[in-house]
Amino acid sequence: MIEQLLIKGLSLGAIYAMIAIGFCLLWQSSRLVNFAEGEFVTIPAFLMVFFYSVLKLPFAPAIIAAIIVSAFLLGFVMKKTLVDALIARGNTPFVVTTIALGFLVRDSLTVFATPEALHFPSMIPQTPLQFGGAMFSSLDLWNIFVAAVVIVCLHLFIRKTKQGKALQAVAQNREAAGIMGIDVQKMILMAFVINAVLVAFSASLAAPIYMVKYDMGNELGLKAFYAAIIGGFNQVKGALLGGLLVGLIEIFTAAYISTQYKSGFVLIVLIAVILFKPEGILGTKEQL
Amino acid sequence: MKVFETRGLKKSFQEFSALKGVDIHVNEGELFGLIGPNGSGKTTFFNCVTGTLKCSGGNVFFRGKDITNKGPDAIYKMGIGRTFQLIEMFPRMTVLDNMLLAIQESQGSMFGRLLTMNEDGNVKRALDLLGFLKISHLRDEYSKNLSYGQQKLLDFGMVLMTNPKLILLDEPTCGVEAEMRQELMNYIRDLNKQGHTIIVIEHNMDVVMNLCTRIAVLDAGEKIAEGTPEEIQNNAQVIEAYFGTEEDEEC
Amino acid sequence: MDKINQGMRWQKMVAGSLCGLVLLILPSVIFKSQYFLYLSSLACIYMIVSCGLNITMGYAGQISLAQAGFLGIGAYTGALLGSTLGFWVTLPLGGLIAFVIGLGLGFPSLRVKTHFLAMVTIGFTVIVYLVLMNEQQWTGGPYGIFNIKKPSIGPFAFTSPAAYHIVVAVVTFILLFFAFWALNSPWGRAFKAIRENEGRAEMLGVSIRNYKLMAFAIGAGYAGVAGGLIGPLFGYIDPTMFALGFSFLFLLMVVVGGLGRFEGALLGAIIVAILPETLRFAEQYYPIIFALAAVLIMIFMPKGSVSFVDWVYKKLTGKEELQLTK
Amino acid sequence: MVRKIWLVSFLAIVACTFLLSSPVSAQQDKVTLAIVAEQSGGGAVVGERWTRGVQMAGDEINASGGILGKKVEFFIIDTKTEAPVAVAAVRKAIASNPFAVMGPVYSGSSIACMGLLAEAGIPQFVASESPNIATKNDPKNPNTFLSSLNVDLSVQKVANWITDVLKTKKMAILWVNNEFGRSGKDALKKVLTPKGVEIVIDLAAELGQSSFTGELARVKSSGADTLFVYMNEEESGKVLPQIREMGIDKQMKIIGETTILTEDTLRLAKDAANGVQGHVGLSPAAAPLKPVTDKYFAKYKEYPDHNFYKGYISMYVLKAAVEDNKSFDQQKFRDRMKNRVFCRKDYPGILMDVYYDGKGDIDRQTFLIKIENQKQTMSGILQPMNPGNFAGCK
Repeated sequence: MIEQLLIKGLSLGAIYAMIAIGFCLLWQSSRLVNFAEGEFVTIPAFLMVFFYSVLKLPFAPAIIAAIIVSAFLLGFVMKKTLVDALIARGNTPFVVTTIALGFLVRDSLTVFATPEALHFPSMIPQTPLQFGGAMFSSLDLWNIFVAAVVIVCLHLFIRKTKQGKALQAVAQNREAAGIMGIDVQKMILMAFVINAVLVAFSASLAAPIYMVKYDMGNELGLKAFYAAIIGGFNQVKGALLGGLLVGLIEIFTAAYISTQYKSGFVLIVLIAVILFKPEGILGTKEQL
Repeated sequence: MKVFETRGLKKSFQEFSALKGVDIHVNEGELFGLIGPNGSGKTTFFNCVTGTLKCSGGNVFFRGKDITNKGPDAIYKMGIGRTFQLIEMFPRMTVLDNMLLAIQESQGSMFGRLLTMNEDGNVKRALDLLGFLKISHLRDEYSKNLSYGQQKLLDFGMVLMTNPKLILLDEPTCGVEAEMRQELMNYIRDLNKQGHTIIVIEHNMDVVMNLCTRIAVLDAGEKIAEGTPEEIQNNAQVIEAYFGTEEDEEC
Repeated sequence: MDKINQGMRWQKMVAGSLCGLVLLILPSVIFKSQYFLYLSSLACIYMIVSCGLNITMGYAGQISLAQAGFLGIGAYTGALLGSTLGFWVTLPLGGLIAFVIGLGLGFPSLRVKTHFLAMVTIGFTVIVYLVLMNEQQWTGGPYGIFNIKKPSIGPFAFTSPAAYHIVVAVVTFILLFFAFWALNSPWGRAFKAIRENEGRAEMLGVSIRNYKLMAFAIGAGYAGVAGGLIGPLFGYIDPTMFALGFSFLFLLMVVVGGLGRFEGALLGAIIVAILPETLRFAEQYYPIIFALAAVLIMIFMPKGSVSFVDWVYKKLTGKEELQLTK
Repeated sequence: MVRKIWLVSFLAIVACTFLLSSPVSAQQDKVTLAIVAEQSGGGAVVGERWTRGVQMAGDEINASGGILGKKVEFFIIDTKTEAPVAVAAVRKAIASNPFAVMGPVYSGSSIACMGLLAEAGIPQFVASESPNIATKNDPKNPNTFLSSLNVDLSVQKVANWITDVLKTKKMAILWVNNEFGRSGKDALKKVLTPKGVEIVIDLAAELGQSSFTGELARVKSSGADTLFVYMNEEESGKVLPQIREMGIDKQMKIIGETTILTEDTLRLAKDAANGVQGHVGLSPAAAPLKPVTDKYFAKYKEYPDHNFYKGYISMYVLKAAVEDNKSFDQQKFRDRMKNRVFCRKDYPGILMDVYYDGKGDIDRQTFLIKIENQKQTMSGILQPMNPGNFAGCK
């Protein structure tokens, strides 16, 4: 039973981790927290359904198209409109605005698209696999694999490329980076685009499990947020750890502690982290 | 009698140390000057003393009590008031509200304040002070609409509201018109005569030399000299530290 | 001069209060339809919540998403203890319990950053919801609690919607009056100072933590009292009425109305409770319009829709702002 | 200050005028019915189906001359799937003084507003299957009528099938943590335990939950021979593929009630739903409902769910009772609805014989369904609880 829970927990955690990493990148580059992150997952999911089921594109092009469009909408447009308008006023107005934005996305989708849950096929065929006592599907390994590839690529990008290093510099000290000649605005734009791509990937992984629905992002966004805080808001590796932890906690709580209070347990962990180690498990203290 | 004293006060920001163990003591009723070139750590010294910054080492004593690293609100209520070099105001509050805020927390209990309807005493005191500072016509103006000099005066007025035992003035005359400056100096002297102990950071040498009874000089976070104005003026180390920075009159 | 001002201040206060009370009670007299009476009562309840939240958020600058949880605590206090203790005891009791829990929740979490506080309060709301849902033996679980009685004084029962609206209106009036009083007392000045320049306020002796804690707890207490009014209004409560979504709604309510403006929060409550009715033609689009308006208001009108009222006021009277609080 | 007061009063008056300008007036030759249902929010889909059912029956009735010569006129009010909004919606409906209120679907909303309607004396048909509705009705004068068997009665009917046909000894229950799931779980426990079925484990799922690994791992190791899934369509659709993935369907029988057998569940679960069996009150697979099913399919290009039939049949029940009384008197209507059987041979529109007891509860034939090739197929009929009540319909 434990290996079953582990594999499933990691598969779920991989999705959370990708979204949580998006959170962290936004925070690092712009010191903003996006409360509409869940809806940022819903939008690419609906785009995929739109391209695949409505426009009848083949599967792979549909997903690629959805990723490109969401990178444009959630990265570029978002940066040029909301972020540019609000960043000077600090985090709180942005938090409130993104809460409103979340409502806007959900309500628009119910009215203009559909309030129903939609089925969406997975990227690879779902074949049942067995490992010891654990029975799972190829999809779980695929989730872990995709998340690992995306995260490794991101890591290499941040550590090895010039752009990535500039992003790191901005994360450490925005003013100093600006003085050093780094175009901070461009870095923020880049972070938003990367975030959009990350959530689009996680949407493609989440859609077969979560079903495409206007409120699918509620749970995903919250869980990813928990993950980012538990792991550490200012560390990509923290968000990764947090995501996996949240996935595992969720499944192990349901299996061993209580099904009725399963969403409460992760919150207790979260509140404990906030109160006793606000920087998160792997996070570093920030000098603000 | 020492009313205020620091022993080995240290403050460092990561690798940079702004204060490297400063010992200063001020006697009751003194008008003490603190000078030094730009970046020598004068304002950092004030910030550490008033609790705005956490000290990295050393101690601060006020009337015999160790107040090191106490909260700024507690230190204020113990009777240390200060003004600021760079303006720190409540931009969308009226001048009168700024003044009243300066005193309300030092009176009564928190819940008592909730039930306060009558603040006439404070209002009267605030208006008197504003009158003296010649800005009483601005009482209902938002403080953000005041000129720099007027804000400076308001800042000065606010520190006087509570009648603090020890007043820290950070460049009080900087940016104030020349005729007002003379009056301010007189008022500072009057305050001092009334029994207030005052520490002044000043750029303007004339002001310090005329005003203060004793002066300490900071340079790069260290006290390099201390004494009467005459002693300081003739101190070779001080002259060296100030050499070439004299023309920098801006604040 | 100041003596005269003092006298006028009292006069103004009494006149303004009477006016407010009459306005709040007015629907009981003019509306016959129980639907409009219900809307009026709901608007009053929302006003209580948003007025409290405005103190927490608009004045002390903390994002709280715990409002739905506190509302639930107040409502269940009323529903569970109402039959033994009576409405008049449980109403303030619910507020008091929420206030105390607010203190307990705020005390450790106010030192963390804004968005962390938002998370702690989200967590709180979710946990309250889970408890209400799962502790069926006490709370009735998802079945909720039925037949919540409307209050009575002696032989006179406030059973008709019009009579109950009077109760709601009077409670609303008392709470708004207290908030108005507090915001005009030195507390209001301290709240404002914290919002404008926290560091400087602290250097003037303002105990940031105490004031923020009080602001948070007052917001909680207000939501608790509002919860106590909800039960008798619907005659029924269940946990879904206190789900997290409502916390978000309350937050937007204050933002759309006008953060940090006493009258702004009230306007926000009215917009949320009543405007959907006047925009009947847009029925299904209303939530979209509201959310879009909230986004646009945050960007272009940071002071909220009350700044539109200011604009009208300026056109009418030539004065800068319609400001009820200092 | 005086100006401020003027301004505030002015704004208040403007607001009031807005409010006062909306009553709907009823016309003489028409009878008004209010449809109070979930048009948006989480229940939008089922609410929509219920509304379609009521309206389709209404259109048919109008085409054949109306009720007692009066045309039926509907107005629809949205509950947004929130109980408080439902209460508001019903208050709004009462203001227009309809003959009856049709809806809502969700139990919480239904229960929240039934008191108001009883006070106003306006009869109500609900799509909810909560056992609490009948108990909340005035025992002497029920005002709220169900349109399908309540959960307790359904479970009693299905219990014999579970013990006798499925031969279940140990059962696991997976229920969604809302009014629907919890009442189902409670009823199952209450009814099956005395019959010697051991409920080895019962696990709650959250509304809209997506990953069921933890719960299913426990089900798997519980040693149960039957898993009863008592969840809404969305959760059922999500859980079935996961049940299959973990091989639980090979280990035990997967059964359920109504929701797990609907088209919406099938649409999400695809072939993972194959082999699921269960009990439904009304389903497209049921033979007697076929004509309406076809009509619905022709119009909307999808198969209806039980809520559609409930709405459709309720309209015809209403018509039958009113025509029996030969008047639109609401008190007479309530009296007529007590302990009364409506036979299909007398009123073809009701599709199946139906009995209303003295508390607003309903009794009739129900169906056993099995999912094969992603289609619902009828595998049996369960006779009414008290066949004696239907003697007149033979």
